[in-house]
Amino acid sequence: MVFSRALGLTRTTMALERRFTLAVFSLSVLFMCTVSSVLGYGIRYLFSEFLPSASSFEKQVSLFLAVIVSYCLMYLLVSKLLPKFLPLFSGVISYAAFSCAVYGTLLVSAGKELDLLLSLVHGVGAGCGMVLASMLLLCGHRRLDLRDVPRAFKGMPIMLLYIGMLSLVLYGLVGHNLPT
Amino acid sequence: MDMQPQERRGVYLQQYKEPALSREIRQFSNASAADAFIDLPVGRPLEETAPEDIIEVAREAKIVDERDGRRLYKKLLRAAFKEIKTVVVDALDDEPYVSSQLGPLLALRTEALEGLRAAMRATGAEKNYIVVYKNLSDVDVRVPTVIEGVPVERVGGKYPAESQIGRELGLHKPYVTLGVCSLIFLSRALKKGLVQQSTFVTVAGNCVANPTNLEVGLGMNLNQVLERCGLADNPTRVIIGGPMTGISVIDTEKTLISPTTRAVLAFKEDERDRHYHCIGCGKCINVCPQRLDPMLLYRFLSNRRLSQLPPLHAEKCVNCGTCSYICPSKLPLSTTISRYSETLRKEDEDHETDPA
Amino acid sequence: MKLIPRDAPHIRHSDSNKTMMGDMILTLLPFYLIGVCFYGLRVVLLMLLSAAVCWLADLVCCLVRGRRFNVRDLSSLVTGLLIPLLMPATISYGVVVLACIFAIVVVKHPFGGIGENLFNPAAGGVAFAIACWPEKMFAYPNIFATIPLGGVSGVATVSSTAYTLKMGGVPGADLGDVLLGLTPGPVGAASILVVLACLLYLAYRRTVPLIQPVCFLAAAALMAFLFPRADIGRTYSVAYELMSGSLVFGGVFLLSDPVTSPKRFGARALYGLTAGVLVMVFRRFGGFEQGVTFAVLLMNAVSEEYDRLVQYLAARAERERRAPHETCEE
Amino acid sequence: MKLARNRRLHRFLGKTEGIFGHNAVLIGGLALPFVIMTAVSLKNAAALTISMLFSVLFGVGAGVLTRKIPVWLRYVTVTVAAMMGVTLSRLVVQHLNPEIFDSIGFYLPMMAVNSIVLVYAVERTRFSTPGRSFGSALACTAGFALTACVVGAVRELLLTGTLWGNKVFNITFPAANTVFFGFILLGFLGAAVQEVRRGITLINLRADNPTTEDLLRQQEERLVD
Repeated sequence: MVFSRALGLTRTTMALERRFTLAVFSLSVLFMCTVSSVLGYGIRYLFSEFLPSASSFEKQVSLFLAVIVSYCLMYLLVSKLLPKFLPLFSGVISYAAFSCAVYGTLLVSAGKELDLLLSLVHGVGAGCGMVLASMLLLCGHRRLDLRDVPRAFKGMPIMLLYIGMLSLVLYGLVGHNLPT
Repeated sequence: MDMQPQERRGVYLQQYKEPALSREIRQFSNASAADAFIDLPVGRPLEETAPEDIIEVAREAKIVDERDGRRLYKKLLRAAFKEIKTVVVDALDDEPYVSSQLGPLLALRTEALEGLRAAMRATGAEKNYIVVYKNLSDVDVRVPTVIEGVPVERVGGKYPAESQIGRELGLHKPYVTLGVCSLIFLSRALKKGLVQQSTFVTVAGNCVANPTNLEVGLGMNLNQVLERCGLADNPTRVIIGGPMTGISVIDTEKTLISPTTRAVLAFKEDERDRHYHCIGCGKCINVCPQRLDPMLLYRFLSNRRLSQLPPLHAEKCVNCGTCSYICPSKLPLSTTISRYSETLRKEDEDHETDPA
Repeated sequence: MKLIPRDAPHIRHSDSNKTMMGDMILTLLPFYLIGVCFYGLRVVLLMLLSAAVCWLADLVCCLVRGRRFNVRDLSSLVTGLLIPLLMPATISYGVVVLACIFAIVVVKHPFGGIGENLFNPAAGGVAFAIACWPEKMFAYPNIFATIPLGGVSGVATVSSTAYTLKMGGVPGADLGDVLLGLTPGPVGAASILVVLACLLYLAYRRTVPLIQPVCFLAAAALMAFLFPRADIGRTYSVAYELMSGSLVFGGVFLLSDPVTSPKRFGARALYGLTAGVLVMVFRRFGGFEQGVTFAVLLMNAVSEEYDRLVQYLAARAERERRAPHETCEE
Repeated sequence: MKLARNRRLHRFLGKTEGIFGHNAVLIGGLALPFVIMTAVSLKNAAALTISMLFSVLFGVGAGVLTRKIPVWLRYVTVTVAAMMGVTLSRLVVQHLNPEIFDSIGFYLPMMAVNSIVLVYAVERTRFSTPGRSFGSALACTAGFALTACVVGAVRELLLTGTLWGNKVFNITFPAANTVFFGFILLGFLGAAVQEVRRGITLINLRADNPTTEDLLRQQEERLVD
């Protein structure tokens, strides 16, 4: 997902340095993907029932509701269940919620017209992929810290190159058909 | 996941102990130097000498243990105080070229054994070993398994073995490790009352014409010693001590032979094959006897990344130089790490001294 | 006499980077010899071209970065010799040049040059070439076909055994031919026997740790045995999988690059095993018939994690059985 | 050290913060997916820029207006407003090129959740004045536009040899619109930007160093005294 569609690559994803932040981030992304994919399926179902004449763009926009709803849901859950972590969670959560990964997952499953179970599976899979990707990025961070990278490439550029190589590998796995 | 956790790590070094070892030991000292004597009743048989007298003789004779440069009588006193059971005679020249302990042990074995008995009487120990190096493949003389009833233990072949004696013999504290030469001088002192005025030195290296073990008078400079054995070529580096841990000399005129000088080596090598970058072959990691990670340590230290240095236990470094030896990129690994570990130790001492 | 003080130790091991890289080059040259026998002099031209391009690119990058260029550093030459061996003999010169430039300028130097590169440059360059010109990369000439030095438009090309396996078909090539490398394929995929001989030499010279390629091959063979892709016998599947394409070659020469592989014994074993499994996964599900380079790149990305894991486990084991090992210097 | 010029330089750098200084995409790593996936031609880049502009304007506006309510709700309001902006921008974009939506696809609605909006509309508006937050957001958008256009132009040139639809020269490099190519291109662009910025500062610092003639003159004066 990240390496093939470059979704969900934000500064937070890049700058994940501590394992705990990574854990929180990945957990919330997973949650968001799962819940919002279900909600998204509901919204698509409503559309197909009541106004099938809607253009794809309107559908896509309305899918955004799912993101918002599930975000509020997660926020309330966190604030109810473990309020003392809230200050620590809140920043990460919002980035996780409104990163392109979640919404992109929704849109992809909408484009593929998946049914409920499939879209759920797709959401969970996308979340797991996101987690894996951020773990890869984390170990990339760790290793690149030690290298004496040229001055110009320090920071973001070398991370971009690193991700570029990984996506080259993924391209080798996917093959000729370019994902867009 | 480590495959051989118990096995000692290190490197097998080519031992260039020949021909120095098989030649007989020559005396070499200033003609002016006259033998000094101690004013104590000496020459009595060992059975009638009290342990205190032996220690007293050792002190008067100013005998220094060549292993660690400490006074023999102090070691004996502490050993007697701690009522140790075992005396380990260290004839373990684990560094290449150096044979200034094994040579005297084989040549002057009677004196060495007398010294050993005296030391045992002084400390009240029952058991005793003589420790020699196992990896002596290219030595012409054969080392016996028993020397006058004293068992000769062979310590495993990988360098460094010096610091691993106790582990190899499976000994437990307390035991005392004494150098052969100091025992020889002890026996001389007890017999003739001689003060230690010389020490055994191996003179070798690829620039030395005929390498030998010399008994060199203290206070002579390296030039005399090297010329005594003849220089085939003028060396690029002259070392006192072993080739792995020795100190390279700046001025051979002003450097004098001390009781702890065990070897004088003169080398000439080409410096061109240097200045590589670490290629991360991981050889240093697999040879470090302390199971450190020299590659990572060096990378951190050379990049000045001390702030984010993970716990790599640099203070455990014994400065054996194995990592630098094996490194195909010829990096100064051991020097960098040992400097850093020195600073660490200093900091610890400071913390201990001022707890405020 | 007056001397310059030097750091201990005063004797060094005879191996150096130069000798290690020299061994690599020495073991790579026989493949070119075989290539000349099979495909004619064009192979030599490819070799010279790519070696020269890599060396020059390395030189230029060093100068741009303001590093002093070490002439004894042969690693770029090794990269340059590796790249054409993973390509068909009919590959156009432009592809080789671009692959070499990508390998040095993108994969090697931005990460810090020799010793610091996270990814194997040769694997990166070849993967780039495959991703950009798959149709050129997988069209192999017949053995003993006469290939002109210049344009190769007229040369009839066929698909390799690996492609047949990828399509799930039964490879028609005789097993003996495959064993001797007498089937169309990359220049370097000459004969598994030659590769293994080179591996033994490298292991004897301690340039390559033997454990890593062995685990790699074992895992690949196991995968081939468990999940044969074509409906041929399991043992035949193993034979064809291992001998087709550049699997063994990549496992020996790309995977065991000291810079990008883990350092500890156990880590190397695990690394090899995972890489072997991964290669077969890439071959089966991947988009291309040749999965070694991609698998190697992916493994390079995580090699240090293996080291960390092994170190952690070793430390824990050490903590569990803590024996009094301190020597007594009273 | 002439402080006046220094101050001028820093004012300039501060103004262009987000364009050269800390380019939002190249150094900040914001809104990467759009540049990498959809900026395969100059027209796409233009479309991206327009919709990005709209979404940022609306988002920051919403952020400025709803400064009082708790943060976690502001994320919602801001993104909703940004979505409105994107919806409006759609009207403009389709004048650009009708079939552009096929190439951009669902990345256009996704503009609403891009991280530039999140960062600049939610975080930066919290403690700074509306004017400054608008300014920084616009500068950041300009940086995005610049990067997108450069990447789009390069990829279009390599891909079809055309620029804004008209032929420049005929080469075809099919791999130019793959993801890894985008990443690597961005990496090198980022390196170039960092190097340029460093060069500017370095020149500015070096400019005041005394030349050898100055040193000699000073010496002579000292001798004369």
